[in-house]
Amino acid sequence: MDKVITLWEGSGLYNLQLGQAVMIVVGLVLLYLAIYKKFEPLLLVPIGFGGILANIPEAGLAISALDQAIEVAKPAVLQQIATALGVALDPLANAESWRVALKSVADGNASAEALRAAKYVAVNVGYSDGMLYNFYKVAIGTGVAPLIIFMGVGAMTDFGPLLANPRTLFLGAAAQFGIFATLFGAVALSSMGVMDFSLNQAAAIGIIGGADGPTSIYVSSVLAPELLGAIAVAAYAYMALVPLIQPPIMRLLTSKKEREITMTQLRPVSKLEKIIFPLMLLILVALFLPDAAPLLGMFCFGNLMRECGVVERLSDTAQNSLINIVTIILGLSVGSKLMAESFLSVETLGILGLGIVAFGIGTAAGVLMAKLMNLVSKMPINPLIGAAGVSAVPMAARVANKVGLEANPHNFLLMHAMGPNVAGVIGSAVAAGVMIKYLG
Amino acid sequence: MDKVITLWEGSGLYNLQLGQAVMIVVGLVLLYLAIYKKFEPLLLVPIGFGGILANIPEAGLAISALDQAIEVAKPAVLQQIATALGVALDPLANAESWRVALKSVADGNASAEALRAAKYVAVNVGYSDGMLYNFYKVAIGTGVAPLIIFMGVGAMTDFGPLLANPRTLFLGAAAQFGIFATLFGAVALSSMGVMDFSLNQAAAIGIIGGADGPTSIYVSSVLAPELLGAIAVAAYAYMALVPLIQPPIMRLLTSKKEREITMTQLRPVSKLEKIIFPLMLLILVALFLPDAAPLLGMFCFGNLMRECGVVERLSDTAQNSLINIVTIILGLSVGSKLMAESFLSVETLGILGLGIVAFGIGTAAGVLMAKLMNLVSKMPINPLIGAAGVSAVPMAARVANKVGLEANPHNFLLMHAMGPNVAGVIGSAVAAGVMIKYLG
Amino acid sequence: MDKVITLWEGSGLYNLQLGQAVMIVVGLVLLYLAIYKKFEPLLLVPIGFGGILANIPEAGLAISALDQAIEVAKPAVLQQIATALGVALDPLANAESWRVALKSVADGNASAEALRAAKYVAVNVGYSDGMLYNFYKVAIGTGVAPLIIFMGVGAMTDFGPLLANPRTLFLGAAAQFGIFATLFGAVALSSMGVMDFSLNQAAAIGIIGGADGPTSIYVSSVLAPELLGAIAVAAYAYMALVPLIQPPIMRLLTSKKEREITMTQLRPVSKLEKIIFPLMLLILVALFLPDAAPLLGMFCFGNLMRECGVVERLSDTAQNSLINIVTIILGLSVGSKLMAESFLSVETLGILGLGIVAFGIGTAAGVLMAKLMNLVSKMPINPLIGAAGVSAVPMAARVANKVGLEANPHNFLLMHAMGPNVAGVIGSAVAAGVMIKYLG
Amino acid sequence: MQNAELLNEGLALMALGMGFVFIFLTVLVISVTLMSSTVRRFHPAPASSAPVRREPPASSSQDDEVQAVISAAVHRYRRQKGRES
Amino acid sequence: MQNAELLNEGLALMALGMGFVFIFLTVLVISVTLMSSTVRRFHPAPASSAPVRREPPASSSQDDEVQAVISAAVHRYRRQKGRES
Amino acid sequence: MQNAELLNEGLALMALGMGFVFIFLTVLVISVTLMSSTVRRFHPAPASSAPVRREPPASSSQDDEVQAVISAAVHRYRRQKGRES
Ligand code: NA
Ligand code: NA
Ligand code: NA
Repeated sequence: MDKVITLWEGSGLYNLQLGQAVMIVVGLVLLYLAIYKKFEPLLLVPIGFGGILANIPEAGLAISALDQAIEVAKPAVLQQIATALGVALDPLANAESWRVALKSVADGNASAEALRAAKYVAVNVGYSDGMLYNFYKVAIGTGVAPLIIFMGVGAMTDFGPLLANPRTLFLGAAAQFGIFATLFGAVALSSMGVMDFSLNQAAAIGIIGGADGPTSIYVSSVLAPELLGAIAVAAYAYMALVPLIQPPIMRLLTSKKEREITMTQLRPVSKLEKIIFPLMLLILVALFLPDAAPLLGMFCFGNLMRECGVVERLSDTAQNSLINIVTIILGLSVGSKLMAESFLSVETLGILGLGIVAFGIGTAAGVLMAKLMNLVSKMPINPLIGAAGVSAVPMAARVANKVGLEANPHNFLLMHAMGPNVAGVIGSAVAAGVMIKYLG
Repeated sequence: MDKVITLWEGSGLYNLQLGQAVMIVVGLVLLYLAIYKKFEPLLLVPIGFGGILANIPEAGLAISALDQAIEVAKPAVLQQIATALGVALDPLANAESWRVALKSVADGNASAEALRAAKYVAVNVGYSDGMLYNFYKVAIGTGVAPLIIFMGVGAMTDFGPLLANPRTLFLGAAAQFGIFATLFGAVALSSMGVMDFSLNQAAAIGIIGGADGPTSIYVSSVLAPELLGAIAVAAYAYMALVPLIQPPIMRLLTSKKEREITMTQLRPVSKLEKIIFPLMLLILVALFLPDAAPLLGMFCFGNLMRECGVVERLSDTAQNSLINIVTIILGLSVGSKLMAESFLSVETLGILGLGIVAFGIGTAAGVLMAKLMNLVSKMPINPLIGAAGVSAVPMAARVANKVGLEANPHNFLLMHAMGPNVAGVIGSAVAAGVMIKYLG
Repeated sequence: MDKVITLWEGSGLYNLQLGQAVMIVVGLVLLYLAIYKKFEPLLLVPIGFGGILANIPEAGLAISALDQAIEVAKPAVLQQIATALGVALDPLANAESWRVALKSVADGNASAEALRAAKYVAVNVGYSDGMLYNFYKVAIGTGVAPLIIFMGVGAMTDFGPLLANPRTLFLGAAAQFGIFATLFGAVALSSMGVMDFSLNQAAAIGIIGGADGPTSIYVSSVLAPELLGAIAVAAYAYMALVPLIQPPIMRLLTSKKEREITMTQLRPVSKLEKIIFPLMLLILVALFLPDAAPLLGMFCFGNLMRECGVVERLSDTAQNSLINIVTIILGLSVGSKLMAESFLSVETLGILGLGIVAFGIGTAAGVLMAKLMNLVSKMPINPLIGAAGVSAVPMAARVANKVGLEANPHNFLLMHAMGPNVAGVIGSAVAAGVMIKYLG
Repeated sequence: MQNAELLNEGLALMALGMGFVFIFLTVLVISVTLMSSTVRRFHPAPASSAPVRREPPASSSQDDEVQAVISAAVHRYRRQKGRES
Repeated sequence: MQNAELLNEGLALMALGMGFVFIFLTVLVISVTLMSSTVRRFHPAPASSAPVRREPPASSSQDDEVQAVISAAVHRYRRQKGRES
Repeated sequence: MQNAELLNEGLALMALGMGFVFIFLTVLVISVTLMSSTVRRFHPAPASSAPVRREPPASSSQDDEVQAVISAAVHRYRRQKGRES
């Protein structure tokens, strides 16, 4: 009978907290969006599922052995942990208050030595690091997963349109205004006391406006890991919403005449130019912004493997099995950051709100930049392709094409929009480098 | 000349112990069974080969740097290690007895700090962790390899037949009696003093009856890592022997009339049901048995990727390159547990004996459950499909089909047997969760 | 304005050292050779690119968090690190001299405990291990990457020609003379004071003559990690140069008559022989040279997977996605050893010089051995296939075939040369085992 | 652990484990049945959508697309062959 | 951090970041333009060498099995294409 | 290490290493020869089973390449199918 009670008291239903229930529903909603609304399913299916796993009561899949022990171990074990951490537990208080005290020390100012000793206690009595916790530590904690995904993205990217019309890089630059405006917005909200974001957190939130999943994850893993879950979810969700967010802004800022502008066909680009480009970009990064070297270095490496034509085996693997494997692990790892206690807060709402603002401002800045360039240059640019500068490859380019076709059914902008589209990837990575330089 | 002697004294032939020779032969036998008898070759080829590697004298592929140093280092190094471990070596004894003393301390009650210091000594004089030891630590020690394989299995599993006839879940439940009866058997043998299994070990042995490789490996890595080698070998070997073990039991417990029962064709199952099922199962696990969450969570995740239809890239990778890579590493890791000193014992014989009993009891329980259900229900069930409840996917279902065809050449049971077959996978994972809950 | 200065002072251009600039050019040259001259592009593209990444000023991609902190942190942080390391910094000296002092302690005789404390300081102020540093530690530091590549090579190797004519193993043995002669050469240069190689370093350099990438990397990671970059580059570059290096030597040592020798067609080899061969080789290694067990064990494992015919899934994965993934990581890891400070030295020139000598001597030894065998045996051997004994699979065999065709346009030596070619792989691994036995 | 106690523990675990497996799977049967009937009420199953996965359109190809695929396959095959020789 | 200071920091970072992004991409535009014109001077582009990768020869054939294979390949090809576009 | 000693060590290692490589490969030659003759006595080689792996039917003509590709694809397709059933 004792055993039956243990079973019941160890069940999820008995231990389910409201926050966890809410987060499980959030996970299901993400899965619904991914599966039925096709919101970036490659990432949101693993993220949503990982979010559910992370919130299973008592399972502790997303926490370390020590946190697990502090949360559920018996009082005797808690006392051992307290000794290891050098904490004096109030003998009159109950176990729950001990847990709170231990948790605050473990998360806070314990020395490396004390933490190691406490972890040793936890492991010795049978607790182990949760599966998602391990995934996070290896995949995101070291930064390797977003970098390998970026390599794969590089191996899938064709810089031909950009090389044929390098001026489109300015559009990719302008669209990054979304990032910095949002950063300033987050800071402003904090100074007004509405939210409570540090400068690092504001920067990590701003990068959502880069519309680039791996860049967002990489930056927030460096600057604000505590917000990573919300930031990644916002980044991918809004990338999927690009076809809804962008068109109204694009129509608002352009006349029908501008949207009808036809662009001259792109010149063919030689293989040699395509090979030199990633190397040139790498050298420029090395000379001017070493902090962007991990991101852009891996991106250029992937692209060089694609274009050099002598390592097709490796390029294929980078675009397929390797990126797929890493995507599964990365998605589950991000999901591990959807634990109720960190995700369910007013900050998350702030992030979601600021994220959509970032997309909007980026879109507007890209369009306006294109109009500005039309003023100073003779070669006409359809301002719609400026919106593609936010990246969200290839969704934003398709949106530009679609809105263009509405205005002029014979005007295919897709290839022209691919230029600013991939320029936006570079622009966001450069912006990420600047932020890491100052705040990392 | 000195060098030639060193070479000879460092050779395998000079150092070969009887146990190692025996284990190399065992490895060759496993390879023979895998290659010529087609005994689950995907696992038994790597396991058998890993077993041989682990028993190469002096190579130390399956042990840590510290163990390696204790086994083969010079006396001066042994003394350094003794200092690090805080052991006083008897100056009059010979090196061999020092090694024994150090080994017992290192395996036993040394503190984390002392072990770290001793390892540092070993690494500094040039020893390093063996390759198989590293594989084991990463792949099985963290639990990640069996979980990823379970994800792949989920991505290969079609729950259609089960959803079309959910009652077959009862057959999958009944067949788990093999697990628990064997657990009790192992405990009984220990109380009678025939063997010496702890409750944890008994549970790990019982799970062989689940006929599910990754579940067996996962459970024994948690509850009884010292038996993992024997348990994994037994589990895979007996899964391959299902066509020999099951038919006599099935014939014994059924009349020809029962074996001739035809079952109504399964209704088609909609895509939506298939998508909801893994999520529903996950929620039930979260509510009622969080300890099964790692296993069933990954299984459901794989299945959801398969069924949702929007992440075919990931599903393909989970079913192919990812599961293959992990299988290679997992097999070699399991092989590392076939070292002579731990494998060659009477306990291994006990495990092999109990394992086959587990399969037999599970088969019988499944068949009898089907007969019982025929008593209380109108919709007839051919009792042969009950035997498929032990899992061993898809072998057991094929066996049910074959035995059914013998009785009635027009009665195809394969699809009907797939229901209990995959139900058995769920049942074993639930049983594993219960055991980990109490003993983990 | 402060911020702009920070940006400039943190830029690569401001911090670029001459050595780094040179190494970036070296990396570009390697990429040129790989892409336009097809010099082993699968390895040299990642190595060259990794070399550039490793030399990006300030990015610290190839160094640990602690080294990174010592190189660029503020004086206050340096003082913390000094405390952790137990170093007394001269208060009158400038920060640069502090960095030098700390670096020498960190690389030198600091205790494990002190290093851990210092690393903790570095991580706490925000430094982290560089991406390439992590890759190196995991992929090469543990030895796993070269071993997995060797497994893949085993899975791609057909031992049929060798089994049909086992005498060709002697040619593979003879060609290893290049390894040992070069070892002796390196030692001789050191005794003459021209270079300064230790015995371990000499052995690692010699192994270049084995013409086997993964073996070279594995051996030098064990014996002389500080030379790994130069050795790997030399090994792969010279393997690509085999068609230039070998023919003159082959023509010099053989008469036209000898080059015209036709060889009898190879008998068919049964599947069973092919399955037994890797197991037999493994057993011999186990008995006579356990130190070669990791290399040859993984090689035999790959080959068994290929030949046994029951694990095609695993064999395919070992030959494709797994080896490709590991190649990418391994190449970048090797590139991390192309940092200016360690690569730009007279020793690198010595390695490059000795490496080409090794190839030459190995080729000559193989050819002369074939001539010797013709003296004592009746079955004629075309001495050209002796040159294939250096391995460099399959390049060297093709060279033998080509030079043979020049002498006799109807004499196809390719299949005959494959025997010594794969024998050379075994020979080099055995030589590697002997060296590790004595010096490891 | 005493022999008798060990035996008792084993027995208890057997009863509890077997019981829990049955309860859990019973709950699952009920849930699945409810779920299926709900789904089938609101989304009546489209004729046959069971295990027909990966049987792609096929049939009336013979056009550019197939041409392209075959040539891609030839290419891939050659590359693969080149890799192994 | 004081509110005003935080605001100032944010403003400074915005100006600096946006400025740097523009400078960097301007340098990139200039470099690309120079590079392209150099390349095109010394290696005049061979008629059309743009995105014509993976289009090797082809031919025809029939029967069921082949049909099935081709359709599977079409399927796989389309999926792959979808993935990259 | 003294120069002379280093030289001696190098010489010794050369002799020993080269010697061991030869001895080991000689043992391997003997073992292989014995193994092969044993195998061929008890399992007389079936006509030709040598290096005929992955060389699908086909023959030399214009569309034999395509034939080869299709058979490879059939093979791959079947394997994939087999794996899932
Ligand atoms: Na962007
Ligand atoms: Na089962
Ligand atoms: Na060699």
